[in-house]
Amino acid sequence: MTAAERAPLLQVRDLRTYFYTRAGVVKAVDGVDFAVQRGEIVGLVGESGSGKSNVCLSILNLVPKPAGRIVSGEIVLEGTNLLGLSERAMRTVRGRDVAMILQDPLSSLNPVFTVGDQVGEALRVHGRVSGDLRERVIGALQKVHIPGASTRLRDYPHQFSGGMRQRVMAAIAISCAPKLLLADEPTTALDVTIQAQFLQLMRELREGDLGILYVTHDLGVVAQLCDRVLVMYAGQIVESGTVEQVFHAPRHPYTAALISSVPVLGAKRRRLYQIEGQPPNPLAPPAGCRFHPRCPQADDQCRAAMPEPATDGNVTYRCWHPLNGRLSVTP
Amino acid sequence: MIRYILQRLGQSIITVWGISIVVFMLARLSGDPLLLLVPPEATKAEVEQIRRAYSLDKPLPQQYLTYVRGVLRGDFGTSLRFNEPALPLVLKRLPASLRLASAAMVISAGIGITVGVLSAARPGGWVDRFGKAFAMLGQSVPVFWLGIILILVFGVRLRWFPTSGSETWRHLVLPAAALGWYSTAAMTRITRSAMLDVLDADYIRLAHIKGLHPFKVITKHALRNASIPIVTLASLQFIALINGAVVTETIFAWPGMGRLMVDAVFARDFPLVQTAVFVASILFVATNFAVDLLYGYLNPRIAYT
Amino acid sequence: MTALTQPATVLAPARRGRLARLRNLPWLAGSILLVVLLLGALGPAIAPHNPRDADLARSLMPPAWSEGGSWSYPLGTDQQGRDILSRIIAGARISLIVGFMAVAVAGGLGSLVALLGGYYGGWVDAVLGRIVDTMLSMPFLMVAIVMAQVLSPGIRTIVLILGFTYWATYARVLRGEVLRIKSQDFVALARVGGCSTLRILWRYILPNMVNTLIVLATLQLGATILAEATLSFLGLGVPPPNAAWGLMLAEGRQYVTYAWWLAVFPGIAIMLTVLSANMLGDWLRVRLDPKQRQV
Amino acid sequence: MTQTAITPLLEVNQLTKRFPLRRSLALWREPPAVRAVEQVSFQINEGATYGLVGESGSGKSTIARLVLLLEKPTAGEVRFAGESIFPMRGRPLRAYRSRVQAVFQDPSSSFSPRMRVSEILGELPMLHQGLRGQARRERVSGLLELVGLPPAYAGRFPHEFSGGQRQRLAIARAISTNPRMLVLDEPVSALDVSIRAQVLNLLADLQQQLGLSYLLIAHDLAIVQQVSDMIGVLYLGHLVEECPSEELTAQPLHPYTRALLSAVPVPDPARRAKALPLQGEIPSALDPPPGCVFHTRCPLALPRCAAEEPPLITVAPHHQVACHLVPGQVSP
Repeated sequence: MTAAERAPLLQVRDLRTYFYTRAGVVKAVDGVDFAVQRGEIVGLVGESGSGKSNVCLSILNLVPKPAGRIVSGEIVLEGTNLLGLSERAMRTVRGRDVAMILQDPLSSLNPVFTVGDQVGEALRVHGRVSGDLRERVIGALQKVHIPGASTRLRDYPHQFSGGMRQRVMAAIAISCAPKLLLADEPTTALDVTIQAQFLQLMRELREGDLGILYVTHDLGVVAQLCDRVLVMYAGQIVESGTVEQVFHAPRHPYTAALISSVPVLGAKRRRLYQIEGQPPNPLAPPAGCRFHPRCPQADDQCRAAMPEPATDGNVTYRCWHPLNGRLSVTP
Repeated sequence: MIRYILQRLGQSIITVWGISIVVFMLARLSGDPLLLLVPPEATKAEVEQIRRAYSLDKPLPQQYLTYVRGVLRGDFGTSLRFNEPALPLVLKRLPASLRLASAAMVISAGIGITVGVLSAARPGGWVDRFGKAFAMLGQSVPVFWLGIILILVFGVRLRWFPTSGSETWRHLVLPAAALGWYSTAAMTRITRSAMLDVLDADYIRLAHIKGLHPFKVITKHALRNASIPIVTLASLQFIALINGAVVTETIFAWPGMGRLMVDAVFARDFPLVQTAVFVASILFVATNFAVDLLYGYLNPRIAYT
Repeated sequence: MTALTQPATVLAPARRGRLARLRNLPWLAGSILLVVLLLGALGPAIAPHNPRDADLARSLMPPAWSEGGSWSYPLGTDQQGRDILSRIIAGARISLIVGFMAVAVAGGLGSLVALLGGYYGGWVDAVLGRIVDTMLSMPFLMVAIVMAQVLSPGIRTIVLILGFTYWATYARVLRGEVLRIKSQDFVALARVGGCSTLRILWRYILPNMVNTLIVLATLQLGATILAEATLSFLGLGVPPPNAAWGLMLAEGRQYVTYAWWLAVFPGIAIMLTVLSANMLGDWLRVRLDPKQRQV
Repeated sequence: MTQTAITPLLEVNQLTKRFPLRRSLALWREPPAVRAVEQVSFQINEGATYGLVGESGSGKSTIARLVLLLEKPTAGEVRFAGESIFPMRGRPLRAYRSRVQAVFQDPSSSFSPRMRVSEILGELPMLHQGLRGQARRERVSGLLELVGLPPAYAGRFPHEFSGGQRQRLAIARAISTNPRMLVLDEPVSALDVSIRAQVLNLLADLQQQLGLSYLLIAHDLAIVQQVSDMIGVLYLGHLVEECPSEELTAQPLHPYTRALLSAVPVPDPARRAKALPLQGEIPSALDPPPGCVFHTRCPLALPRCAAEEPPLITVAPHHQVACHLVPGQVSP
């Protein structure tokens, strides 16, 4: 393997995305480091307001302006720092090298254009039409298993069901054969059996070299789909590692608490472990470790400073008092 | 689609029926509608004769039936002033009014949509701020006052344009400007807010994610969607223009339906007034119907159900 | 995840207190409206002259700063020698009375129709909806003209006419609002809790549509004052010798080529009043209606 | 909970709800209707929790709205403590309104934004128990404490609370009439993962303290199973299987129940789904398939399934299933 091949597909270093609002500065993404390899599905879990969607938008440099701004960091895609590109050069990256699937398939497709037009749009923009555009569009629709693709491309989005619309979104995303796919809660709006079908589709899509960053709040989806997982809390990644490591032996109390608080199908009925308190106010996050007000084992050290990332085998965590590898939280 | 058209057509017909009731009742608001139908100098015998001719001695529902029967035959009554059937008199003046209103519409849609789109593309930018001030002012200036000022400045002082008559396009400039002023302001606001609504949508974000040029995002994805509310509200503006024509035509001596009506009001020629109101209302309903059809074309969610 | 795209509105702590609410108040517009209100209320007490006091000897005097003007008639005199400033002050009262009362009539009727149609739905709504559509499909100015001709002239007539021609606008906008409120869970929960229909309308629907009503009424105040001026201008509004602004304009129109002040000052009065009402309405819309619907 | 109570608190019998669409221009044809609920029957015992699960279009929320008298049924009846609820008027209706309350999914639309907490929580005690003045204020404080919110919050507006706190407030309002049963329609699905457990535990505590019965409606099988005593599985308006909570994962019988179970993503990478997911989409409730409604997606469907609607049969105590292949041919 050459060095270039061993280097990750995407390397994000010290990313900080802030929102400057009248009420104050919201540090939506505050010093985030991670990598995505080729052919790997990385899960990014967190609750609402944890900043996970803004990580995706930052990668595409589409943070809502003028309030939002990427303050610092590097986003390196195959050796190119995307943050150093001009807006014009960035536009050629969007849709061609990096694609994204949004959460709500209902509102993400333009209601007045046909599905064929919308799937073909990125191909046209990026001049990737070798041969017949129509054939390429049908090919993309077939790849995401839309039945009767050759006739359905003349239909409008409202003529598709929710699950099919999300497949159309996937077809748009893969139409230009991107290297990296960002999926922002793509199954949250779908029914369970339709979600299972979509997850299957995701597994098929990564068969090639495609790297996927899969954003979700659903731990079950992460466990079923992803190779590695990043756990985000209040704008920071508090724990990351292989799915097996993180789920079976979480080191950070937040990860452990989150896993214990989710009811598991088929498990004995029990009182659920509950994380006390509320997610922090993004305008005024707590000092020190941001989880300390809700953490059962917080002490003065936790209140004083945020620990630096520590690596232990396949897991990296940011905690002064990491759990010792057993899934347990002592209140 | 056919179902949608038939549905809209049915609604329009009901509306026209409702209008006939209102117009019919208007004449009876004062108590004795006969006083509106006869010339002041009529003799008692003439009065009674007209009373019978209009069935005004019958109960109200029957009077209404008589009236509707006449309307369906195209008989809207006889103008007292011209002693001619009222409908042809009104229809003869209609083209001039339509010409004026259309000219004003072209002005207001052209300027309003352009400024509105530019404002929405950069909210808070200088186009937006200027457009906002202009829209604010435009909706606050009375048409008749603006007309007088235009006559004073461009007609009397500068002598650039004639101030009355309708022979050439130069005659059209001042009245169309006065009339279109208010609608331009309204169109600017409508376009701006429709565009801002649309620009917030997820599919706009997706278009950016695909790597489209921002100009293309606005012209293709946003404007096409915003056109749906814009068209609906533009039809209301067309209606407002026909309304405003009453005043504008009076000031600029424009030989349209509005001026005919105002003149008829002062001549106490009630049948003519009534007919003008009815014709204008039908024009409104027809405009709305046409816009509904256009809406069905613009919005595939309607076209395919 | 929409929460983070607009953190300012979603996450900002609730601003409390009355003072904070006045932030960004359009002070100029507010002051103009206040001045017009004061003029209307005090009227004769502060006017330099009796607005009906005619004297042909001093007719068509120009404003004080022009040649031949006098500071005892700051804005000049009209064709009958009446003081224009005093007449504008007197006109303020007419405009305001007509404006506020017509808005009250139209707003009241429109709200009632919206509540009934929107809440009950079914055939009640269908019938009311068709009536509203019919009203909105008629050239309101023409209808107003016809009514003005048929009914005896006067302020009460004008109020009735404008109330009658404008209520449908309120009904349509507010009906949508009632439907939006009605579909919220809290109304279903109130029914589950056993609240009566009257209680739901009064305690749940009405308070939540008041903001929209206020915004609409403020914006319509300007439109109503304009309509009154238009009717008066056409000679169908407040009868002479009253000093309505529209009437003054109509009377001054024939002298406009050599005595511009007759038509220009009442026009400015109308424009400033309507402009400040519109600006205030616009500010209220931003302040009270988070989605800034086009009303 | 015991299954031996003599009269169930709530009895749903052959409940059917169709929403007719607007009549088409072809007047001679019967207007199409959305078949939201078709002949559903189940019972809830005093102090027990009955969970209804299903995907979109299953009719689960319609059942909740029917029980809450927010919709009128097309056919069937619902009995509460032995009395039929749909014909109720006047005093019995008021009594029913105070004894059955609800918590809905979206805590942001559950309160009038113009009412303070004291009005939100004080209104129903005033209407139903005539509490006023000091007594009412004390009741409001008591309710806030019961759901774990500081009584000092009584003067606040709903928008000043977080999502989880608002859902506590919604629960406080629901119990303010001293009800015997709560209808919980997706009570935690709008909440953050870390808050869900708080609310579910609170509901469990209140059930113990106040002896409440719950009708829980949710799409999340794991949550329903965690909280319920009995579970009913709905598909396209039909109850396809009903069983005690423990048997749902241990002995699922209906092919849809099994598919649903295997589609739920389990938060454990060691238990990755092996079976391929269920194919196809949920058919439209406007035009449901004939015979067994599930046959279009069923991996085991026989010709008979497309022709004949399977009846709900009892296969074990408290375990019913509607499938032609049960008992017998469905092999685990």
